[in-house]
Amino acid sequence: MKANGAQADASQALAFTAPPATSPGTEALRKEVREFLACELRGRDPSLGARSWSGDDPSFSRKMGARGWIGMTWPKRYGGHERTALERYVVLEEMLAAGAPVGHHWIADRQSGPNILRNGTEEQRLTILPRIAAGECSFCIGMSEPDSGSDLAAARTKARQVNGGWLVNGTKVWTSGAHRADYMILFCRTGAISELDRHAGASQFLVDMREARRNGLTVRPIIDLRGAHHFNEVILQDLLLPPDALLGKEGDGWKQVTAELALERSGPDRFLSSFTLLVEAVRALGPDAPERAAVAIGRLTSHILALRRLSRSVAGMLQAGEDPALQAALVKDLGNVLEQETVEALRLLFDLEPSEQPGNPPLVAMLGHLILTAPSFSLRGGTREILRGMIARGLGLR
Amino acid sequence: MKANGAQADASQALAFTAPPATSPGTEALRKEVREFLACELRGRDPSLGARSWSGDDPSFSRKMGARGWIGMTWPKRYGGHERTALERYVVLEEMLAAGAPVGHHWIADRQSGPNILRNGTEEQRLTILPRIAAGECSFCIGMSEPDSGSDLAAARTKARQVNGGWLVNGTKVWTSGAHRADYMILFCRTGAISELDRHAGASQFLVDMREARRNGLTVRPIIDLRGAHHFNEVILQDLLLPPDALLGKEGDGWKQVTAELALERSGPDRFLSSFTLLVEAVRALGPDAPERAAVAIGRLTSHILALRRLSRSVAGMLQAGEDPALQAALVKDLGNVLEQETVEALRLLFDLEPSEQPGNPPLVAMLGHLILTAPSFSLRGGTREILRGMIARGLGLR
Amino acid sequence: MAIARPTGESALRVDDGLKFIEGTGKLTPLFAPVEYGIECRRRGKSRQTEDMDDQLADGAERLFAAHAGKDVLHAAERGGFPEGLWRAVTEAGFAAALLPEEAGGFGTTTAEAARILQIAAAHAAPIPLGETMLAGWLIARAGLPVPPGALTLAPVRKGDKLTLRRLGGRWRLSGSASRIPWARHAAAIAVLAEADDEPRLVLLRGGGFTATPDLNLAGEPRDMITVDAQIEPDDVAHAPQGFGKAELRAAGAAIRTAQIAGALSRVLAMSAAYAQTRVQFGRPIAKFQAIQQNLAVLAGHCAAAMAASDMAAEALRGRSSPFFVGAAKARAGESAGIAAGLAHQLHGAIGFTQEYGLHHLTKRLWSWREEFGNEAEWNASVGRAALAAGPEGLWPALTAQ
Amino acid sequence: MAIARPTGESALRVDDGLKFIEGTGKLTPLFAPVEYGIECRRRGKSRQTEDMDDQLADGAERLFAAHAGKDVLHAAERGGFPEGLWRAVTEAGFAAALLPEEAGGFGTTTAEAARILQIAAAHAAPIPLGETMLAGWLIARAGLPVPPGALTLAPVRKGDKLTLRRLGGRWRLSGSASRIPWARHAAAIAVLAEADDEPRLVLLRGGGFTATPDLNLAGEPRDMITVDAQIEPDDVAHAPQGFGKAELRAAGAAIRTAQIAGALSRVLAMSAAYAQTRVQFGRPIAKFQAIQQNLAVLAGHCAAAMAASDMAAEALRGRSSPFFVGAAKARAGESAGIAAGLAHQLHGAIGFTQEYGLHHLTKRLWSWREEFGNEAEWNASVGRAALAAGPEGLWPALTAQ
Repeated sequence: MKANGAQADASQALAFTAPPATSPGTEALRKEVREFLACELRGRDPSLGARSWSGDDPSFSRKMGARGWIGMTWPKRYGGHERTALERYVVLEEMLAAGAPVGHHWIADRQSGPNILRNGTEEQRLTILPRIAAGECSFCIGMSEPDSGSDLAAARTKARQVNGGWLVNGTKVWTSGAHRADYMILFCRTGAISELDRHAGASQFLVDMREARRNGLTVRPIIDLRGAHHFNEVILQDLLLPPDALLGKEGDGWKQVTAELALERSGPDRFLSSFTLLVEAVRALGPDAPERAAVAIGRLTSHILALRRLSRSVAGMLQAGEDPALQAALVKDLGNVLEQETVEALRLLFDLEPSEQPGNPPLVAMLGHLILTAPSFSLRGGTREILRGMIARGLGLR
Repeated sequence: MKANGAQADASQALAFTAPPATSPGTEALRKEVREFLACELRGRDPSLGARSWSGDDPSFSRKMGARGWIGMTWPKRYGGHERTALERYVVLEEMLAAGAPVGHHWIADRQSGPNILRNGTEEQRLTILPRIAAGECSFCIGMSEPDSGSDLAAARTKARQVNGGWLVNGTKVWTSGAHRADYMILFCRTGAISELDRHAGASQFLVDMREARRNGLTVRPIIDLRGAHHFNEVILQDLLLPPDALLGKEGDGWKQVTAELALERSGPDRFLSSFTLLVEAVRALGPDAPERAAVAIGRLTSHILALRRLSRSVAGMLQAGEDPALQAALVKDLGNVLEQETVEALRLLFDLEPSEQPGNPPLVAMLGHLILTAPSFSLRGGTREILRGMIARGLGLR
Repeated sequence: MAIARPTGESALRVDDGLKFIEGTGKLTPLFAPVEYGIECRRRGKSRQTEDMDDQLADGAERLFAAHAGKDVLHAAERGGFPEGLWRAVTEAGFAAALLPEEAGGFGTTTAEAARILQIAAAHAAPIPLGETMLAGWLIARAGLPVPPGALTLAPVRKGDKLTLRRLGGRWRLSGSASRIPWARHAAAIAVLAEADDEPRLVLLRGGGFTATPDLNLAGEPRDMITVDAQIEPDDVAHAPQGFGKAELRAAGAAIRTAQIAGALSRVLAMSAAYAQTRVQFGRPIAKFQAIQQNLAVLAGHCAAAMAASDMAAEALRGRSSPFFVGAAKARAGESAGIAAGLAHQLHGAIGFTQEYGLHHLTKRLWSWREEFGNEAEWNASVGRAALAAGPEGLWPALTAQ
Repeated sequence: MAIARPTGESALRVDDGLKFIEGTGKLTPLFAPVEYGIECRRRGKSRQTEDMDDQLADGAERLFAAHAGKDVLHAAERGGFPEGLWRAVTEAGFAAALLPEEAGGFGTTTAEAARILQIAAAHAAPIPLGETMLAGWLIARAGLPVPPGALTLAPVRKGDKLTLRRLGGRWRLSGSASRIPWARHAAAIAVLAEADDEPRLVLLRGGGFTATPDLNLAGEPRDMITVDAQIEPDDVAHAPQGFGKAELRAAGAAIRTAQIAGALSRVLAMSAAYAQTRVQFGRPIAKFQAIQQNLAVLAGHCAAAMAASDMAAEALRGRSSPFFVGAAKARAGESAGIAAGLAHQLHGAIGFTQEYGLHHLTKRLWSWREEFGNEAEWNASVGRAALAAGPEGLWPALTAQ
């Protein structure tokens, strides 16, 4: 998106480069993934596809790890496979398009692993990254707190350096998967609160959940509106972390978490969460659907195509070592709008009453699931308002 | 809209009462207006209907005046007809639905006349109101200034009391119809600027445009994006106004202008500006249009029906002496969205290229006209953002 | 009562719809603390009448506040039926709000019944109030005695039908019908049955059907019923004049429209209140312009839905065409989805928890907008009528009510 | 060259579309200050190539800045043709950007041609650049010599047709076609004519048609042409292989998509700049969160349109299905309307004045989104293809390019 003339500067910050070209190699990989999925997902209840990357299946993750499809771009010495960002992108989008249950390793592969790779000690890398790449190690994100959602700098959880490590006190909330995760990356204060620099004095820690649960960390379930347990409250009461739990540099927490959030927002999981519903709708409508349906399906398809191009461009920029945080925010915002519009547009093509109750057809169940979850897509990983504020800053407005 | 329980207060400010019931009297009036319109608009180029209440035709206004359909609710001693707000509403909506050229008297009937009736001296009332009611007197609104659009309190035009009256200096802009109007109601400063009360020290004046043009007032056309002349810049250079030009009390300008704006926003002209296009689309589609068209037409129809009910409710509240400024803002905002969506929804039902050039069919011309003008509907009479801010204040947020 | 065939699915007419306030005289108070007679209610929309409405509304508000609290809603989501709430609602006469006096009703207007439904919905009251009102009305209109207890209607889905056959001097009702609201808790179901000659209204009593449980998104029962039962002759009547499947769908749509409007008003109130409480970046989020603008949009949708609800109630009362009911359901249904989305966006994560009450309302909005016809269905029907009215007839059609 | 019948209107294939970079060797510089050969361009999307792109873009940017100023735009709106601008564009080789080398082209890629069109559109350049590019390409592909001067295409509207008949050894073209872009200023029109046997490409030279003036909303000529002319045999050829009316419509849609993207990028830049300048309530409106949020939405639409433009250019280059071109036009067309509305909302009254330049862009957006098919038309076509692909074929279809 190159703007022209004297007014160009504002939008240059939001320029997208051309996405990396596909190659016989990427397309062969795509074929391989499709064959894997055809085999692995054979006979599965199709309505499970609506769970997208929230679907958790450790054995599926282990199989993906065995194929070399987790930690794909990481160095081989850490269990990675030194493949390109575009190759990784191919695997991700194929998984999402099929609604594969990738939730067990998703966070670790997307952001925790790269964070450790970038900021961790050699020992942290060697200990953890190979286990992630094998699909055997899941992560949760210890960021939000009761009074600190969008306003991450308001976090009050505090780690104090003591003999033998760090003593942590505070409460994290909305921690997805904390009850199942092997590790949490904890964002908290290690220095004094400064009104001059709200981002100073924060650090990240690598928390071994099994150890920590014996040591002052309590996980309390928060039941969601579907009656399901994904969220947790995580209470840290005099939790003693070993000295080597520190991830990266003390005081660099804000910088590290910002980079992590850019990764959290950058992938195709931010526009493909409702894709399986589109597939199911196409199945239900058939080729002779009325014109109204064709227009609606075509519109969603056109939007997906444009977004996929932008999303692959972000992947290319990551590969080239650029910092596409703004572009990722923009794609996530557009993508979340599309994911939500997909649900709203498709429901109007059918006379049905959505329900997740057993016994209903896949389309009814998937609509039910997505109607209840899609409103969260523009909250998780950065709210719509926060993302748009970032974009506005990129345009020079703030 | 009655909210419930402890949280009720916020939305009570936005409660709508039931609209006044129709009666045989109102429906007889409706019939009378329809017969008048059937006769008066016979053979007219239908595409002119897209101009809605911007269409200017002094002779049409005089005919309406002769029928008693201007200043309908005003006392008879000022040329009015002492009819109800609902009766006036019937005439307004019938005119708008037919796309009748009511622009010549519209502003005077909607806000300038009521302002004079409420705040004017007996002499001002007796001089001007009967002429308005006869359809022989048109008004323009001297509010906006180059640095004062949404932020009316930033107005810098100043009237200084001198021997023989008021000496006015300043510049008004975007003054629709100033080149044709008989009068302008001028909003300007008469007191010192106070940072404590930005609304203090303002007044309104009744400016006889013919007199004023000889006396320091210059009207400069501003050509719009259609190449048409509606807007003007009005330059006031040592304009001497007589003492009795003051409208209402000195220093009450803000209060008066706020009430005037509530009237400006309260009528069916805020949701029916695109209605004639819907009629033309129905004509072009015919009864056997495809389902996609039926759904689109039905949606616009459903929205109009709900809005009409809310709009009639505002008319009823005005009649009852209540202050529906917030309700009017809400209806205008909903109405402007609908007017704009009407254009966008209907264009997608046809394969045509909109054009206002002579020789094109009415639908093509009307679409052309409305595509170019509808974006202004959410600016004129208070921008979308300003209206929504008012509503938020009504909800107790500000 | 003259009986006529229904005019077919496409001709949605509820011509001599829900208007029955023919009697006079004093009535049992509708809700104990509220004392008023029918006379003052008849004079139309005078200021006095509005005060009466307010009294009725206040009473309903107090009742639901007392009996439809958090625990009741959570218990209902887990599958229980709120007996206490239902008893209170029945004792207050709300369930009989649409019954003619001779059938035990109180001469309530459709507008008042809609108001009660709005308030019940604002509390997410997990009871078949609208269904019982409507089924009772239908049963009474058909000349059958209205049984006590919770009632519901069948069929409600377009494809479903229940067939009534005469076998000798006896009747047999058979078939199945899906998504029947509250069937498992219903004392009886008002079935609009297909018969050989003309549609019949069957009072299908508990025990005459089996209910296979299903739910809507809010956990309200929407069961599949299966019937193969002998029906007593006293429980069969001609369907009310001009009342067929299409009319049933429209009447159901009117009920859901009122419920949507009520739930939305509470969603708005909760959202405005939460915005003033929740602090981020050092101030209540209500102070952020983006939040303000979104709440203003939410308020607009709430107002539009409320207008739609009034329009639907009015259409049911008079001789108006169901054109207006369909438009109302479509308009309110559209607002339901948009407003629910805005409210969740504003609330953030807390809104997705079981604990916080917002979801009781939004899940109902997401369910109700589909039930008895979604926006596309009703807009198509309204649009078809608008196109049939033609360029000259469109405006007259819009202004007919 | 093998000739085949077009595959019919519904099968939108531009299979061996706009790709013709077959030659090698040094080329005349495309724009005087920019010196580069075709070799480096062939290596694909290397960093070096992107630098080349930037050089080309900078040159184009300078050219249009110098020759498509305010006065030129206003004069064009009043009916004049900007001879100076057109001369500069022709001399820079832009008009020949899609021509094969043997026809006087420079081996430009479709992506580079799209880039030039974007920049021209960002300046609202009132010239038939896209039309001349495309008509020239079509004429050359058919094996006819490309005449100098402004070119355009016909027919462009679905219902219109121009009929070619052989009379003895001669040809006669007759009929009329509406909304022909820039017809009054065209040296020749590439006519895709209906003939008895198969579609023919006719080079209809100036003098062979009359143009009845009409305009689009931006004042760009969209004339009705009337033809009843004898055509020299040298000006008739078989239509390029597989290129029928549907392919012409898709190619035109690709041109308009690039233009929409270019105009949108400038609308965004102008809006961001204006928000920082305009003061209300004591501060630049850029500081208001509502403005910021709207500008972010505008930026999203701009990015989406740019992606759509790239997708369309890529689709024309390769063997891809016009599925992608249609999706691109639909996506960009949707953004055009939304973004134009947001920009005007942000600008307020000033944006509606003739004097301020925004309208030159927005009126083009409002016109271009309809030309060569609006969102509904292309979405229907894309949707039909998606439905035909079916549940198993949809994702493979999306990932084919």
